[in-house]
Amino acid sequence: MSAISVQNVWAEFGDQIVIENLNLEVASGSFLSVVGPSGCGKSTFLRMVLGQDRPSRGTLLLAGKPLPVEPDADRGVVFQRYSVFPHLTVLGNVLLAYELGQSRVLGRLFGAARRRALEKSEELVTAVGLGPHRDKHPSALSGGMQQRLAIAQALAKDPKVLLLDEPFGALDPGTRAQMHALLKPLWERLGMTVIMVTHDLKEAFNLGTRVVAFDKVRHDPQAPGRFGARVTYDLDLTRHGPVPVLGFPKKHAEAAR
Amino acid sequence: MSAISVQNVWAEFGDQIVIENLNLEVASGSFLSVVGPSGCGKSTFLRMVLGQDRPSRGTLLLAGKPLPVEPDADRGVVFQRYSVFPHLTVLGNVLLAYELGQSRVLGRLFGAARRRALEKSEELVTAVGLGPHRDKHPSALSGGMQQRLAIAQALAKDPKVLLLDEPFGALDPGTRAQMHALLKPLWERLGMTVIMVTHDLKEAFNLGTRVVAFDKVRHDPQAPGRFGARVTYDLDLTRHGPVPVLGFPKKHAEAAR
Amino acid sequence: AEAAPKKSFEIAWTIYVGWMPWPYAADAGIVKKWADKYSIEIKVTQINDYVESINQYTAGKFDGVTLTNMDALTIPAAGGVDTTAIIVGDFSNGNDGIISKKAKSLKELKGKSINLVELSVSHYLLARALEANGMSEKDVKVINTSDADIVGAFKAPDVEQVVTWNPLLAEVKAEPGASELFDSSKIPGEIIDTLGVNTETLKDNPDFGKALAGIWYDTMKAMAGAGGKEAREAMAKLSGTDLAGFDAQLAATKLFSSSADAVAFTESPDLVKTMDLVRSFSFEHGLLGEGAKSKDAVGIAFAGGKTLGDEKNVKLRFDPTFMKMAADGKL
Amino acid sequence: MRRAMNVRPGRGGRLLLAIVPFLILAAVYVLGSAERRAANPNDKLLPPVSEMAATTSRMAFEPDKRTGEITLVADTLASLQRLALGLGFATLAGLVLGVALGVLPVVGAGGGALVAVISMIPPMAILPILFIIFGLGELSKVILIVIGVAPPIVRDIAMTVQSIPTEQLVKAQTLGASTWTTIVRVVLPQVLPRLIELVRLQIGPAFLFLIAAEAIASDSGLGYRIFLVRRYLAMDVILPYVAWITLIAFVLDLLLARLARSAFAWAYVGERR
Amino acid sequence: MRRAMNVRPGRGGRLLLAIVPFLILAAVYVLGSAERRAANPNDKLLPPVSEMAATTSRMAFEPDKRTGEITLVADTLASLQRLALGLGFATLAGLVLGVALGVLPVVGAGGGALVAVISMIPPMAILPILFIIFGLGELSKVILIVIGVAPPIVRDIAMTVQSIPTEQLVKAQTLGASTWTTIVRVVLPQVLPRLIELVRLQIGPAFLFLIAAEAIASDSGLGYRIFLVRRYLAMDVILPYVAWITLIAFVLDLLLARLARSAFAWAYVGERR
Ligand SMILES: Nc1ncnc2c1ncn2[C@@H]1O[C@H](COP(=O)(O)OP(=O)(O)OP(=O)(O)O)[C@@H](O)[C@H]1O
Ligand SMILES: Nc1ncnc2c1ncn2[C@@H]1O[C@H](COP(=O)(O)OP(=O)(O)OP(=O)(O)O)[C@@H](O)[C@H]1O
Ligand SMILES: [Mg+2]
Ligand SMILES: [Mg+2]
Repeated sequence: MSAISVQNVWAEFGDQIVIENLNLEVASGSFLSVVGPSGCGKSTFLRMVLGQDRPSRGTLLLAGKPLPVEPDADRGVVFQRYSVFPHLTVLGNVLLAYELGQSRVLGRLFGAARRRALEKSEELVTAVGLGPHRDKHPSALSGGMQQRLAIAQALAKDPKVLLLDEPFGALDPGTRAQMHALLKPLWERLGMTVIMVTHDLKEAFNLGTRVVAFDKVRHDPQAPGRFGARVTYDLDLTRHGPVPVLGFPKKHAEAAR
Repeated sequence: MSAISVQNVWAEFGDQIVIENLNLEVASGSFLSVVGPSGCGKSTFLRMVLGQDRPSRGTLLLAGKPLPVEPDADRGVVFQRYSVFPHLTVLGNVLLAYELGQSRVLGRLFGAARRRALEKSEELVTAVGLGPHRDKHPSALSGGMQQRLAIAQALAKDPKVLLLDEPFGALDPGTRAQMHALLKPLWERLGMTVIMVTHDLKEAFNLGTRVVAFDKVRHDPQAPGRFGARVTYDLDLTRHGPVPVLGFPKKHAEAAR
Repeated sequence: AEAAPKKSFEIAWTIYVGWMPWPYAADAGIVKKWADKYSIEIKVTQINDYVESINQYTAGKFDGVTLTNMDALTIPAAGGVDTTAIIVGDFSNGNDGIISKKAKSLKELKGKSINLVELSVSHYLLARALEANGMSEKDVKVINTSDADIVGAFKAPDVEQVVTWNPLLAEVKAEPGASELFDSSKIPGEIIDTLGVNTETLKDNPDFGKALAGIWYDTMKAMAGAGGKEAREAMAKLSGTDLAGFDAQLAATKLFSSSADAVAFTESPDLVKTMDLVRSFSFEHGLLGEGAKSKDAVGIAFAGGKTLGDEKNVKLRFDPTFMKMAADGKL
Repeated sequence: MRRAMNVRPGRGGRLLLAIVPFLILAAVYVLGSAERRAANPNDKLLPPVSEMAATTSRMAFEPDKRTGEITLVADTLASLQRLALGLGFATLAGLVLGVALGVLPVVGAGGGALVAVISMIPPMAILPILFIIFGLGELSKVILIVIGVAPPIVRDIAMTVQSIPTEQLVKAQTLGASTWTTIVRVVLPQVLPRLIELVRLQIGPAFLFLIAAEAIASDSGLGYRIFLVRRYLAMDVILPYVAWITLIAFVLDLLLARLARSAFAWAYVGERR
Repeated sequence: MRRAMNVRPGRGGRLLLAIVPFLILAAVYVLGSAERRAANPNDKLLPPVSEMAATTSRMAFEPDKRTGEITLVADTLASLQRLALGLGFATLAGLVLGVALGVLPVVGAGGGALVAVISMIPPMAILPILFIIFGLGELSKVILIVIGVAPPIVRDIAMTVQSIPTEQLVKAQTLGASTWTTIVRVVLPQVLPRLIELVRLQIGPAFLFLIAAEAIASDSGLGYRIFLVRRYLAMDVILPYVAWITLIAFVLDLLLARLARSAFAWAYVGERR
């Protein structure tokens, strides 16, 4: 079970209130898409679920227990930037995911274990379309290719909870579709709970079983930091039958803003 | 006049051929959208037009004359990353665009000139929706807000040619629409020639008067760098009457790939 | 060879018991008195680092400097700067010594390492001491140690013997268990402290020489006379010690308080012998420079026209003229 | 159990943690001193704290009989003046040359190797030459500091300039900047925080060179005093002087760090702690 | 006219530009030397090149009469050994402590201030204490280098660690890394290029401390020789030795730069020139 429960959570940076009294129950195995305007605190929310930031007030529960206060292998993540390791090749980045988990002393695998991990890594690298680039370092990749690598890396751990911060924001539509096709069956097969922040409503509806929108309900033009974001819209897509794939009803999109 | 002519242009990095014998005539005042898969050389092409990179072979002409071999105020640019100045506030970043052009000694304006520039800067900052953040430094902005700032900064110079490298890739749809609404009339009013690289086909068709797709025509799986990209698809949207705004015929999208 | 008469002169001094009269003379107005008498100006400048003061003199930044006979030969003279020792102030008579923590005689030093300022008079003293005991430098290991650190070095467990001079010698001797194996009183008159002056400057400005001699022997009088204690106390303070310490150092120094004694010492044939020993040592250690083919390379002139070495290249002169004037009251 | 890397002490804990190592060091000294004194009541090497305090108060509060000046104050002022001049010139030279090397490829090609070679010359070894060229006055001391401290600043500033993303330099040019205005408005402001950091890093070496210069030719200054009394191993003077120098250097460092963080807040937003 | 910042000399041009400043310096020396010699044929201060060449060849090829060793070779070997030991230990200590300070907030809080204070102590001033603890032999020379060179490495490595994006450390944890494996697989490899850079930057200071240590107590070594012959102003020995030290340092620097670029190519992709 990996249900996430967010109870009266606030995020404050000094005077600035970013998230205001957030309440959210995320069912185990669901795929939650989070949308909302730029700067409204979506990434901040994700960091709190990850255990990287602590909420200034409120409680976060994972399967009924307080969420571990530091990141662990149960919660995978893909950040907007900086989430691949610049000193490793494409293959090395994915391989590292296996090595870190299995080798507690050197963080390296040898012999048969290494070969097995290497095989799995190569599979993943090919799956995200980086096969021909497997021996390049991230700095030689375009931004989009770097994000694909980060996704492959996170998936390698089969995490219970997967947190994605605009993971596909920099990908072109073809690759994006590939990534969707890779992610969706994995999510279904592994029963991961996924929280994905995205700017693309189509994507949010396409992948998610539930879409929530964050936004400020109140706004003080003199003090922009005075009020924080809350959930302004919450749509359970499973109740409405199959999710539209090539487009979505316009009213949803408008309602979500 | 600001027509751009690309004649037999190649881009090579060592052994790797990125762009292969590119030929393209961009009419003055047109809005050219460039699409294509990740890593195919779109950014490389833009850098050559900008004067930052030189083609390894071939000629680039601006209004019939060889393109100045270094960047200048005639060609504005918004990069994917790093194109705002981290040491200046939001307002300072835009103000800098006026100061650099007008003050050759200190790069600073004073008195009435500064007040005028400040006014114009404030207008632009508000126009891109950064009004409440005008005194923040870029590091305190989310990725999307940084890109908006970069756009405001480039527009401040009213450049003849505007080069955009996935400028809206990180923006949420609402802001993206605002940016479109800002950019389009400006482009029309100023008669700029715009070249925009984007991953979003909808955006490409929505804004562009012409869409070209780059891709590798030949591919050697053993040596991915063996062949470079060419124009695989070229569509003049002005000939087809009004451009669809909310969607576009599916066959276009598929043909462009 | 500028013959234009100079009006202002600068001499450099470093802390050493035999040279403390110079700063005292400056502080007490003796320098001004004699400079005024010859209507010139004399500036007396302290330099912390002894070698640096000689280097500066050699480079022409000073007109005179306090230095030993050996350093006068090896630095300015070997460097082509013709230098005259116009005042022979004293010789070391116990002021330099070899101290050991363990050894009780020089013979025991065979195969041991010894910390000292290499190529200095300490080194010379060691060479002479070994020679006197039928040994040579090959029998010991010499480790170059900066004079500023010799006291600290002697406290280190792996340092067993040092060669040094006062006031450092006194510090080292005070260490529990330290014994003195040899000192300069056993080679009297070989380590001489002088004031060296640029010969050319002196030739063009004899008044400068006269003033210096006047200053020196006035100061000698002040040290010895009724107010002597006060003068010595001031010198002790200047050299960072107290009267007792300073007097102890003076006791190990044969200071020529009368100019007549100094003249006699300078004119004696023993000085020629001493300088022959010194130049042999210097040549063997390469101190006469790259071009020196033999110990004769640099000529040394003595009172009465005697010379050692190359007569065409006389660069060091022991000249009692001005000391004699003082003795004769002709200043 | 949280991972060690995630254990962040609170405010109080950090203060405590910062103080403890110093207390341990102090205790070790006091014990060592007592032991040596027990073995040799005249030991000069590790004087007890009381003796150092007496010496310090004499040097810091009583005017010297001969000069009438308070020794510690006179020494400190003399040294600080040299230090300020030396560090000041070195910083200026480092900034100007470093920016030129970093921004202008032609200068980089012409001066890069020269600066690299010069920065490898051990300044102490050419000290005699410096004294002869610049004399034994204040100038040669300041020059030694400049020679010792400027080359690393030059090289690092040049590297800092080269690490500014090309995008920014290109962007500045598209905004109409010339080389000069790019330097003034884009490069310089981004280099200044690093410059302050470099000056902080060079405070130690600057003191080193200052002391070396004062040891050889001077009549006042902290280094002069240390070397003067070092001949007699007067550790009751040396240790307080070393502590005083360390304190001065540390305070300078702290002030510069504060300055950097208040003047260039933008450059420190990313700091994790 | 292109902007100065965009003018990039070609390969040949860069070589030429790099050489010219050295030629100018050499010419200035030759002229100065000739002038002084004209005034005093025995001048020791600026010996002509021929004389330096003669001295150098004697020291580099003929065995010394007294010791039977080739002076320059013996000096170089002695110095290089001390330098290698000193720099080696300092680098190791710098890496271990720096990473600990940077990765572990508790260590950072406890050791940060201590290292900052220690790095401000002028090592020369505490030499007497080092002598007593470590003796006057090889050990104290190596220790002086370590004390002089390690603190800046520690501080810089700690800063480098802290500049690794938090995202990466978090990511490593989500991949199942412990603090230790994060250090081994994420932090260390990213810090190594900077470490090499730091060692390069510390070659100069290391030579400085080496020379200082050798000047104080030694019977061989490059610094020993320089300070020994300084006694009789033998610039014909000092200048070639300074040039030799500079050359050694420069070659070391170059080798390390090569090493870094070949071993950590990923870290240098962003370089513009
Ligand atoms: N460490 C911090 N200190 C101060 N303010 C911060 C910090 N982190 C985030 N903020 C502020 O919190 C707000 C929300 O930031 P966040 O990155 O969560 O937005 P976002 O919704 O992810 O935006 P985007 O869609 O553009 O990525 C921003 O206004 C930002 O200024
Ligand atoms: N300076 C360079 N050195 C070597 N290779 C380079 C360099 N710049 C770009 N490349 C290579 O050129 C190819 C194209 O890169 P470019 O950034 O132009 O792609 P892109 O089409 O903009 O991709 P994306 O849509 O992901 O931004 C990539 O494979 C990259 O590895
Ligand atoms: Mg975000
Ligand atoms: Mg691109």
